[in-house]
Amino acid sequence: MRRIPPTAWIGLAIIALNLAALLFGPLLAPYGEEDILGGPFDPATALNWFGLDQNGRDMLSRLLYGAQMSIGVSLAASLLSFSVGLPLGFLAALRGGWVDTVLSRLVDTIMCVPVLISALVVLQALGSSLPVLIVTIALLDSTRVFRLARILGQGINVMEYAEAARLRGEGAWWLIRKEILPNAAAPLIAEFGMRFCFTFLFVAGLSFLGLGIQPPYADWGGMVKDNQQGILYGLYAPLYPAAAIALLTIGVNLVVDWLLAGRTRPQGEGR
Amino acid sequence: MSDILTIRGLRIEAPNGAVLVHGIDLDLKKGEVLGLIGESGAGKSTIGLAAMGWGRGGCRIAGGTVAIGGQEVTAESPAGRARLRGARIAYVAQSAAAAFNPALTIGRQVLEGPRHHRAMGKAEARAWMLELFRALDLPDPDHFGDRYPHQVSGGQLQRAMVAMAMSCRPDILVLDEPTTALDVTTQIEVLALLRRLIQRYGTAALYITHDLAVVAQIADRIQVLRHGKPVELGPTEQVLEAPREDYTRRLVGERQASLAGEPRRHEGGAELLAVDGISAAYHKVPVLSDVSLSLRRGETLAVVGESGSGKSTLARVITGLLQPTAGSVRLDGQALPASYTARGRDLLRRIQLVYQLPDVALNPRQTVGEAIGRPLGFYFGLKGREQKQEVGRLLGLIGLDPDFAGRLPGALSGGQKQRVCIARALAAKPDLMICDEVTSALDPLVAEEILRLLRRLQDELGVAYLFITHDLGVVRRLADRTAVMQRGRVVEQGPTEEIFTPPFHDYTGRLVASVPELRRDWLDQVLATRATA
Amino acid sequence: MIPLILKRIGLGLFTLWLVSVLVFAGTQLLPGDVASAILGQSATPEALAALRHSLGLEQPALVRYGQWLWGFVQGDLGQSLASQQPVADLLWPRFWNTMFLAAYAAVIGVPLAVGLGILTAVRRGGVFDRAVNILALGTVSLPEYFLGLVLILVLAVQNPVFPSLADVYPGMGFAERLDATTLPMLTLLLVTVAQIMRMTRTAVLAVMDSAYVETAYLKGLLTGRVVLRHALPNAAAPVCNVVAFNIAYLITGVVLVEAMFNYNGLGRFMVDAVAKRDLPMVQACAMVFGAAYVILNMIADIAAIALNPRLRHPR
Amino acid sequence: MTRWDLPSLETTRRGLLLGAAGLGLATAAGGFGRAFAQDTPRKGGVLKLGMGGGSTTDTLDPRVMTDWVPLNQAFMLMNGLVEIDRDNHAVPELLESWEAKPGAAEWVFAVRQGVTFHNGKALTVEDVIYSINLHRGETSSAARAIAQQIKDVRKLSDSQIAIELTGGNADLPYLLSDYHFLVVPEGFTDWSKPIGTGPFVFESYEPGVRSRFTRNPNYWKAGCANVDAVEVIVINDVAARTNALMSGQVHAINRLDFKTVDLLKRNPKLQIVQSAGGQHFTFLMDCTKAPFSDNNIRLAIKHAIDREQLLKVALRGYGQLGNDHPIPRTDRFFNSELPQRAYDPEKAKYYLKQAGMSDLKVELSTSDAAFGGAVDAAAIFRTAAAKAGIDVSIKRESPDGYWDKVWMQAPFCMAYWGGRPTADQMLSIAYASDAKWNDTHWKNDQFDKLLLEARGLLDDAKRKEIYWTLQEMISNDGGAMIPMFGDYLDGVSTQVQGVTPHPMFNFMGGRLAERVWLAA
Repeated sequence: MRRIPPTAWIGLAIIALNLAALLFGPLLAPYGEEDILGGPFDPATALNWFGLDQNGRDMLSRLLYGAQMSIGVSLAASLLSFSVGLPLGFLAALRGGWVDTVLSRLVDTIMCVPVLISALVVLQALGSSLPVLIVTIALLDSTRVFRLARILGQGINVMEYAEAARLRGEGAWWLIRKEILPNAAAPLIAEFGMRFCFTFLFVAGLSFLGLGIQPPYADWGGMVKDNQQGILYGLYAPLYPAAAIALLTIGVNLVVDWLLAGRTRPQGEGR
Repeated sequence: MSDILTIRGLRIEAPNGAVLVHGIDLDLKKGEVLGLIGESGAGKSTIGLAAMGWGRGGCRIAGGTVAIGGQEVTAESPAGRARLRGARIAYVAQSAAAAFNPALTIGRQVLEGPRHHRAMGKAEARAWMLELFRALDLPDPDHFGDRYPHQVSGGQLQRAMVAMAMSCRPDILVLDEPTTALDVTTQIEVLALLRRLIQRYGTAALYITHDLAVVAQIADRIQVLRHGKPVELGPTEQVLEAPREDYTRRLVGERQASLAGEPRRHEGGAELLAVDGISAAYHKVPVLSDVSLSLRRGETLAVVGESGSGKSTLARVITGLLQPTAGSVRLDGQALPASYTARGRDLLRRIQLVYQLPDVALNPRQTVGEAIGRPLGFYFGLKGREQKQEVGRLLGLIGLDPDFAGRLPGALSGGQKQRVCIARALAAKPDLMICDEVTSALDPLVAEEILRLLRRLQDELGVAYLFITHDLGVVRRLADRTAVMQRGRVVEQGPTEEIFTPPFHDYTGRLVASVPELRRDWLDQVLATRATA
Repeated sequence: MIPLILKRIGLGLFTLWLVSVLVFAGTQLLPGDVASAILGQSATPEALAALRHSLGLEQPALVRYGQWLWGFVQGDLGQSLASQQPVADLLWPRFWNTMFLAAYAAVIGVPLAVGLGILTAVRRGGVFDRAVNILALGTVSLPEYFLGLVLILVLAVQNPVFPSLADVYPGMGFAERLDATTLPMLTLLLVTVAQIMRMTRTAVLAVMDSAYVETAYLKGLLTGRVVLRHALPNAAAPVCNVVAFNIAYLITGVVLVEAMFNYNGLGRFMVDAVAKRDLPMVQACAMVFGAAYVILNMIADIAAIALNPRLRHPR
Repeated sequence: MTRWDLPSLETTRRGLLLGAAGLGLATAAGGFGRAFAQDTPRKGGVLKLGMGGGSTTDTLDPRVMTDWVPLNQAFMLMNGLVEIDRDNHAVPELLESWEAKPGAAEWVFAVRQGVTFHNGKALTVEDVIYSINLHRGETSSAARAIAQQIKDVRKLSDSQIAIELTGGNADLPYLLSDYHFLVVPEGFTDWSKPIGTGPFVFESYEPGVRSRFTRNPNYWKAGCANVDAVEVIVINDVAARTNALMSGQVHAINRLDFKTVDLLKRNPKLQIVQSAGGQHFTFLMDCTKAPFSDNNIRLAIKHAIDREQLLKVALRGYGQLGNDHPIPRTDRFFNSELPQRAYDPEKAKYYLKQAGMSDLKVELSTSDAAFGGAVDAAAIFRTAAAKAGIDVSIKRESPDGYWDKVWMQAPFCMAYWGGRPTADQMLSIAYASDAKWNDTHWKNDQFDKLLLEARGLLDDAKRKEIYWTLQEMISNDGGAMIPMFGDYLDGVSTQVQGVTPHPMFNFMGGRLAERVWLAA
């Protein structure tokens, strides 16, 4: 494995920190997610390191609970998006012909309607409960994953070793698992990082519009929106969730840049 | 004649610290041509570029000095070195197609050098360019400059590259395998033009190549290199006729064998493969027309021709990767479905294909053991220990240590990777192995070993070869029968011995005549005969 | 090259038609019957039936789709359910507002980003390159609305340089309109410049590793000229795609910025329309956004074809 | 600490409460901040108002208009019949004077003379009658419940009209002060460009976005319509609204965020106008839909809310406790002996058992359109209700179109009510069985009978006794949980002079634009 540069170490550390918040957030939180402890925007004290939010709840606890919501939803959505987009993308690359045309046209059309608008229509139609939120974002996002997987797949499929396997009579599933996936791993992991960041900011954006995660559950995007008044008076309240969002996104981007370092094009396309 | 280029104790390191060149001394007199000979990894190109103060891919000059006409390049600032490049010393790359910027006209790129170095006025530079175009026999010289690189042929582009290098009347030319990427027939023309140009303008040159016969025609002296260290230096005749070092002797010996080589005869064996009336096309552009040939069990049929002759396309039709527009292919009398997807698993097993570039023929993420083991499992259901044992046997068969099974392709050399590809093909116990230019990407000595291996395997296993190549030396040493192809047609086919003894079919004749021989005056002789014919 | 472009335009129109089908089907998904949405509480069964008939809601979906599409093509976008006004009167003024903001950000952002992208590529690994990249990484990672918030604090509240409210109205002076939309523009700028810059840099670097760039160096040219004369013409195609993608974001992803600066754009208006289940309005907005998206991608592809030397000068 | 010094919020708020109590104003707690300079009004300048409470579906049709923005815009263009002043008294506007025949069933009103409409037409008695009749008979007007009492409106002479009621009502003038009773020329119907006698003339109007009206040169009210033009910009997002005020882009904004008012006060360029009054925030249970049809459930929920905590955290103390009925403490008929309902999870569980349930799950629809901080208030209610075994899931609705799509349609949602001058008006507009805005769908014949009876009585003592029972009925059986009354909080730049609090609505009862003027 290449020598890991310091920036990537920082990135990995940030991701680890956030994963810990995701898994053990609620356990670490000093107070309940909804416990009202004092007046709105009360400043930081020994008991409440980050002070109170707009409803007088402990900011640190809500950040930790919020981690589960914000990261959890985005992670679930990204994973689902990849598990849908990848196989379809590779299949389109391998099969070509009408499978490829139909899928590509469908994806192009869906990508034409901006993600936010489609998400809105679906969320309004089915209500913005968590499962609906995750599935909607995942399906919309899988269109982008499909596109990358298709390009990667085509790049690798044209390589001699893939042709040799096809000449042997290997089935599509074996080709995907053994020939394409191992070689597409690094760019795909990088793409997963980027898609996670996009989804993460998208969920936060939805909450900002009041359509994402419903109160009183904490999610970082919603917390920035609820506390944004504070910034005009020099209060820190909105800075904590915003910093949390930025930190995680920067962390992931650092790792992504490292993974893509040097390789400007997906592996194999350089022929 | 004073030295135009003096290199003392040159040391070059790669970005990861590996040393590519270990202290080289080199002198080049004005107007002299020095040949740099060696296999890949010998550091030939690195030295050539170092003479211009340039490190490719982050390599840097770690020690020693380079001086051009007394001016020390290594002491100059980057800007100072840039002023020298193109003006005093110029570079001609191996692949002109990649070296020309596709977005600009050829003329503009040729004139860029003189205008940048303000070597001459606009009109004068243009006139000099036209003179060069005429000297290099380029068609319609006045308008050739207005064309874009992808609008001219490979040979013409290579000559345009030479014109670009000469545009500032440099003192030294660094020629980095200038004719290797060309077909044999065009190679002669470029070589002849290059030699005349150098002699006429008294430009010194470093001629970098791995082909002794080519360098013999143009170099005054030859420096043999291996792994970044000098092996032998001497006048061309001495190095060719009486090499002092053992490594040089092997190089010369191998080139000698490829020219001579006693043909083989294979007797008997039922007809295995029958191709008749095959025509094929890519995007409606015809590539093969009415090709017919046959191959018997255990026999080797060579299909030889220049690039664009359709020989690789024929291989794709036989393997079913490309559907022909007409004709049929029969294996053991049984007609093969046009597309490989329609062929049964056993039919697919019996024909195996080995590719030209070993680097991309093996999945970088699969170990050698997996690559060879998969066909065993897939065709014969060999699993686990049995499969491991058979893989070991096959590795031994191709002369590699069984513990190679655990390695990834990345850790192997070009030759070793090609051996693994052959083992993978053999694992399927095929009746026919199609070898598509399997040696042309390898160094001469390594190629020699692969050919010897293939001959031994045929004797032991009786597998038939369909050998596709443009290298006549290979054909002489391996093929029982040969088919010569030109622009999609089989112009001649028959026992190799007959094909390669006069009287020649005119195209075959020209092919044979274009293969440089290991004597200094070969080119002069060919030009003389061509002038009279 | 022309046939290629025509083919691309054809493909674009076909995709646009597919978008209309997707949009129509999508909005049928929205629960709540159109008629009851109009009548509200005082909906008696007979009134509902009468209204449904007058709106032609009982006809099969295909017919209704046909009528809607035919209307759309002729510019008749139908009647807004919520405000009983023609959709077109409500939609187009807001559409031009959104276009104005997108153009304002693009005109400044794109040249800046492409310039920065090239500079950082040329000075790869230098201090300038690293500094700009870290800054870009920062802005890309922050949500738009937080960036907007900081801009309001610094440039509107603490030192009132620009208005925090992007209040635009018809007949407003051009300079006045520029001033009013400066803060939202800056917010969009921060996000898109970072994106375009990073991708331009990657595209230029990819070209810098090619053989003809090395040839240019070996001809004695210096980095600046090599990049401008040799690298850029070949990096232009991928850069076009990146720019088109980001401009499309400018038009459609701007809902958050519109909400924050109370800007009367189409994005925010559509969000409300969806909330109010104002079907004709939702359909019209989605079609307009879709069309903008398709046209932009088409322009990018055509630019890429035009800039690709091999296609421009066929053999 | 940061360079923005952060005094603990606790101290400043406590100081405020003392200040207000000190004033002891009976009807309206005085606002404070910079003392209001009472020098003479100055003409000129363009007044820019940033208002929350507008939607793209707004209309200026007096019969249908709801919410703050249309109300203020209507008052800019048209005048009402009777006006309520800052001390909650009915004062004449287009009706110059009035007198009641004995029994208060017949009234004679004098119509102000010499007033002209924007189109130059003089105000006549026929215009007034036409305007009143807009709300009578088969009409979807919100004021129909009030206008039902009017049996007949007759022209007596060119300057007088007679109004005959179905039954005596001493408060008729207060009734006619309802903001729906605006005067337009006879036969007028084009509500997209209303013509009135108001202080400003229509120039441009885009529903839910902005409007601009210019001064009416011959406006009949003295000392009013001082600014050259008034622009209303609709900013529903409280943060954007506050930013606009703080960056000086608008002169005044309504509906301040309770949570940051104390911080806003520290800004020397601003003055906070606080008006205590009839505004109350309600949790509406639709009595016709299960499970709220069972009063046990309603009582369980009424006991599951911590009113003290809500007042302290949501309103930061800017308000009073509510006792689940709409009559404010400042109203003379306020039932002071009705025990104040307190947070009692055990009692809530008891009522749940009465209703045959051990725990309850309900969905509460809310949005910041209901009232500033409504969503946060819902979250606070949720935590309290959880302890009483009631799981309240919150459904956040989009602010735009809240009043069309959610209010009076969702089984359990939140809303606000502005103040009403009289108890009778408040009760008849929202709690009478056939009231159009009966947002709890609560039907009680006994209540309707008593309401009518009280209306006709002239003897205050007897009316008080009835109103007290009515309040008790709503509190114990009604569908509205009213935990708190909230003060109106407006933020106004010091550039704006002549601003005073008002008990009825924010922005000086909706007539701010008419009264204020801009300092030099």
